Amino acid sequence: MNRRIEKNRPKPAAPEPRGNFSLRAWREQHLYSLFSSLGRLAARPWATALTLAVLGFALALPLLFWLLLDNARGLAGNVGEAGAISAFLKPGTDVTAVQAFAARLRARADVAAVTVKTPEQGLDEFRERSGFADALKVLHYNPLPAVLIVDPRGDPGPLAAQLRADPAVDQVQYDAQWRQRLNAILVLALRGAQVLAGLLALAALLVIGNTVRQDIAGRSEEIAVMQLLGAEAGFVRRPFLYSGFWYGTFAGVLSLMLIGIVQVILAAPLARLTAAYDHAFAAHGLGIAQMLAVLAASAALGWLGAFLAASRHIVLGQPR
Amino acid sequence: MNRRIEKNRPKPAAPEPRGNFSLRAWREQHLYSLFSSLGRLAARPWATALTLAVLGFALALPLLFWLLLDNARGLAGNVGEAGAISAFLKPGTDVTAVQAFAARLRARADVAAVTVKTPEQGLDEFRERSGFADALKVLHYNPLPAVLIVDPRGDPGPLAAQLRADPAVDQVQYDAQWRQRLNAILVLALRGAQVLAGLLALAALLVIGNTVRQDIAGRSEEIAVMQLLGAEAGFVRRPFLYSGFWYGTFAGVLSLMLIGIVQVILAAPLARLTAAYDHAFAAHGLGIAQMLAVLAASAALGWLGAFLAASRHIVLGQPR
Amino acid sequence: MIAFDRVGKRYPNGFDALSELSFALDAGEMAFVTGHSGAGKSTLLRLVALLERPTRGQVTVNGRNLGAVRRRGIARVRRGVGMVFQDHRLLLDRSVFDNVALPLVIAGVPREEMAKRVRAALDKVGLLEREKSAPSMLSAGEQQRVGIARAIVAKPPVLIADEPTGNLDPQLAAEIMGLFGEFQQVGTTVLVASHDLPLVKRMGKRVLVLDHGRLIDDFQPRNTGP
Amino acid sequence: MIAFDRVGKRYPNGFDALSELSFALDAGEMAFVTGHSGAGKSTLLRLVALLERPTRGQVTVNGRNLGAVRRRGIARVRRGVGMVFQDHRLLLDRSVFDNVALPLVIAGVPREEMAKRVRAALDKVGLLEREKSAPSMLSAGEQQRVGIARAIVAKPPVLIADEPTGNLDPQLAAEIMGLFGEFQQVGTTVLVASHDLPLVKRMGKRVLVLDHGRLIDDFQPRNTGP
Ligand SMILES: Nc1ncnc2c1ncn2[C@@H]1O[C@H](COP(=O)(O)OP(=O)(O)OP(=O)(O)O)[C@@H](O)[C@H]1O
Ligand SMILES: Nc1ncnc2c1ncn2[C@@H]1O[C@H](COP(=O)(O)OP(=O)(O)OP(=O)(O)O)[C@@H](O)[C@H]1O
Ligand SMILES: [Mg+2]
Ligand SMILES: [Mg+2]
Repeated sequence: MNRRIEKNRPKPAAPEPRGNFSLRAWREQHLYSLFSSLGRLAARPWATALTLAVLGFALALPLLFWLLLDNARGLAGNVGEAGAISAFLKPGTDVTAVQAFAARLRARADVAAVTVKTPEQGLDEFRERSGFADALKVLHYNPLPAVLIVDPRGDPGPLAAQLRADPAVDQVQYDAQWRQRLNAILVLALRGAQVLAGLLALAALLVIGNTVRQDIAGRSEEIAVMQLLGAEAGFVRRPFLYSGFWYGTFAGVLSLMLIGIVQVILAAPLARLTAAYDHAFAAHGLGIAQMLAVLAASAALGWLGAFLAASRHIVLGQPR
Repeated sequence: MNRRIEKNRPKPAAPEPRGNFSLRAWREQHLYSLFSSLGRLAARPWATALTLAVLGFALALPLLFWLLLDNARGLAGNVGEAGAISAFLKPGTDVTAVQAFAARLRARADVAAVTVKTPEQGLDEFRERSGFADALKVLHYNPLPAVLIVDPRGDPGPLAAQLRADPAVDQVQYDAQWRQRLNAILVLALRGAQVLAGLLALAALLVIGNTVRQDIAGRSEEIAVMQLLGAEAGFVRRPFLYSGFWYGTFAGVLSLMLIGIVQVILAAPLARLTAAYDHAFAAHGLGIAQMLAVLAASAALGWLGAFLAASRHIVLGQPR
Repeated sequence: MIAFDRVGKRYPNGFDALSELSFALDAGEMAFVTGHSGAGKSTLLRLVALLERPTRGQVTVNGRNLGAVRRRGIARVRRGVGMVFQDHRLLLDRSVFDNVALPLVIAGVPREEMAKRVRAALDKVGLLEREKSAPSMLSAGEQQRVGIARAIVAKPPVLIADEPTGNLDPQLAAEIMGLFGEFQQVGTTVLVASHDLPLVKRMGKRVLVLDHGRLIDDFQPRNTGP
Repeated sequence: MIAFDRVGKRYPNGFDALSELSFALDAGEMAFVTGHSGAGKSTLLRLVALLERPTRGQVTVNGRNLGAVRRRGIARVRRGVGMVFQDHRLLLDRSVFDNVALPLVIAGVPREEMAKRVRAALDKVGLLEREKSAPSMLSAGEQQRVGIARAIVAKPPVLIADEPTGNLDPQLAAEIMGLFGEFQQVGTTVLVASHDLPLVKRMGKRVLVLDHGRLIDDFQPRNTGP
């Protein structure tokens, strides 16, 4: 061990360091914080991985839920047809009258589409579908009326009532019960989805805040020493903001990866589903722009969480 | 300040403390750990609340999901009827032959239920439903055959084929496309639910492990000092196990409360849904036994997480 | 009671903190260890309390060869050695009372007896009325005395102290050294590392002098105190 | 440079650590503070570095009335005072080099100049070749010297040291005190708390003696070192 004490006389004391933080000093400090915070994360790879996993999950879950809802809405659109109103016209209404009636309906604001089913089409369909082929052979003439299949836009109730009152219409079939069930299910699903998404977003915020808080608690000695040595509040806070930023960014990347994995797992049943729908409905994932938005948002969230936690917890050790 | 130094001669040195841990000492130590761990949680109310919130959410989410799935299964059971097979018997088959055929079908393993629809019932229903009331008035006799509505159990494919081949059967109607769609949706929902539940359970484990790890990291000095003073490994670990236990228990209570809140929020739309189903389907929450199971499981999970983290992280400071 | 036989300690970074160290201390004997900063005094004491293992040679404490103690036995050895740490090692989030009580809690002493013994130990170092303070509210010397109280509270058969008077004024340092002397007189083996040569000489006990990890002197000063 | 005017410090628990303390130190003067354990030495130094605020009276450092310094100005005052802490306050997860560099990092000194100044400071305390070690791999005395290097590396106009030689052997202690003396000779104001009365007397500088928070003596010993 070297026990020699340097005997050169020290140089004259420098003047009191004034607040002359030059641009260069500012850059030095930011680089220092950037590297030290990254180095810190790398120095504890296990702890960092664990924290990132928690954050990644917390971010991926609301995203997945949002995707699910978005896709479900597309699916529900295809099922909407079930709410169509069938108007049976008086038997014997002639073809031009039927077409005129259909045109009148199409012009209404609360009608999305009208399909005309002539008595002949009706009979063909009836033969094919109902298994009464033999029974219907005994019919000597076509007893079926023309039918208008009306797709309502918005609330179908008043439309159905008006059709029922129309003199040209014999009978209106509108499965109110089925409609009601579908509505109830959709409302329930939506409400449930909102509640769950809210809970998940809250959980993500809690996790980030808690992580940064514990990070600060674990480095309280470092914070105290920096403050003792005359570090400004901003300087002390900076490494935490940077690590919050890194946490957020990496967690965002991780959540995107998780979403990708889930998409791969769901790919096969999804393909079967879209095939069942004659590819009328296509499931979609996140686009590039959405991915970038997720990354930016998670980085911002990390920074914000760190800022809140740091502002709240880095006050100790300072006299009033 | 008292600077007096006690001048009484100390008593003779006690013999080397042997490992004579009596029952009383054992009890003292456990009480000490129990109280010190609870006291620790109470001493940092904010931090504890934050951690508990995160854990509570992590536990509540998979539970909510499980409840959702369980309820959805009940709902799907009611919709299952859509997969029924309609077998149109040859016209003119007499009533006893129809009943015999139905009895034969009921005996099969792949049949859940058989409903017989006589031609009269069929005509009534047909009149009511199809809007052909006027048209059917012109029929001089009932052309409809008897229909058997067969609820399949398991894969309905082979059953439908065999029915089709039966000489007594005129035609089989089995909406393969609708069945296929429903199946695809159910498979997708189930797969998605499994993936999400898996992710959530994993997240819960991660959160607990991470919390205890950070707890241990924050108390590393305490652990080191205890080890320096000759505390056994079990003694050092004990307070962490107790706090893990407390964390788990309180988080379980919190998650039950969260589930209760969600149930209150969803009560209104759920009531509408069950009304739409003529109360044939009843949404259910957690029973008392299930609640107790949740509490026990979360306490055990907390203890286990603490044990794993403690075993993994409390090794430092001991020579080999 | 404490015997070193050709002990060497090389730290993982390759630094030889102790080499070829041999000496023996009888039960109830008291000795000082001195030497320059970094000579290996703390390392020596750490070997006695099994905070480190030697890389060569054999250490015997309380008639027990520490090399033969397995990992599960370490805690028991440590409970038999009271140690004053150079850096106190007090728990900052517990009161002075709780800090001193820690060895008794670990040994499972009943609550009532614990309070009595803790107060007796605090009284010996002159800090009885500070039992409820947090360590951060004490001066450095007071913290050091709390560390001493914690080391003696369980009345261990071996007492080792690393620089126990470094933060004390000369008068108090002498009183504390006297306290260690009293423990020796009732049969405790005492080993104290200290820089305070005048005080060490005045105590008139055996002195081991380390230099760069080697024992360069082992003597008994003649003048026994003022 | 450092002036106390009827300063009193009462801690939140009601304990009066300092009372009616008045003295003045010129720029470039060097003085020692002594007194029994708990006399208030550390408290006095903490007031100079604005680690605590007095409850009465006025402290002036570098011509600045510390009572008028708002919260945002505290950091700047501290950067103007180099302090050696009684309990080192080193960061255990950073190398010796990084610990000593901290004040320069905080002041935003460029990287190349930083390395030069850190090595010069480590060389002064004789620890140049330990720059890569972790503080936990150093002996207590070595840690104390790292703390001294950290206090002097930014060449502050005021240097205060709390028991800087408590863990050093007498020879090294004298050398370190000599180092403080050299700083004084180039214009730094130096205030050192120490228990080591013989060494203090040998230095021949002004001595302030505290007793239960009161200044009971303020003298200049005649014999100026051996
Ligand atoms: N964990 C470690 N790894 C590497 N070297 C170490 C370690 N601990 C101590 N050393 C080195 O071993 C030498 C002896 O250290 P020790 O703490 O025993 O000295 P000491 O005599 O107690 O000194 P002091 O009087 O300053 O406390 C020192 O040079 C120190 O740097
Ligand atoms: N934060 C605090 N709260 C209450 N009392 C305190 C606090 N800090 C110090 N004290 C008390 O104030 C008195 C003076 O403390 P100080 O640390 O200044 O003493 P000192 O002269 O440095 O002693 P030593 O030589 O032992 O370091 C002591 O009795 C101490 O117990
Ligand atoms: Mg030492
Ligand atoms: Mg002090």
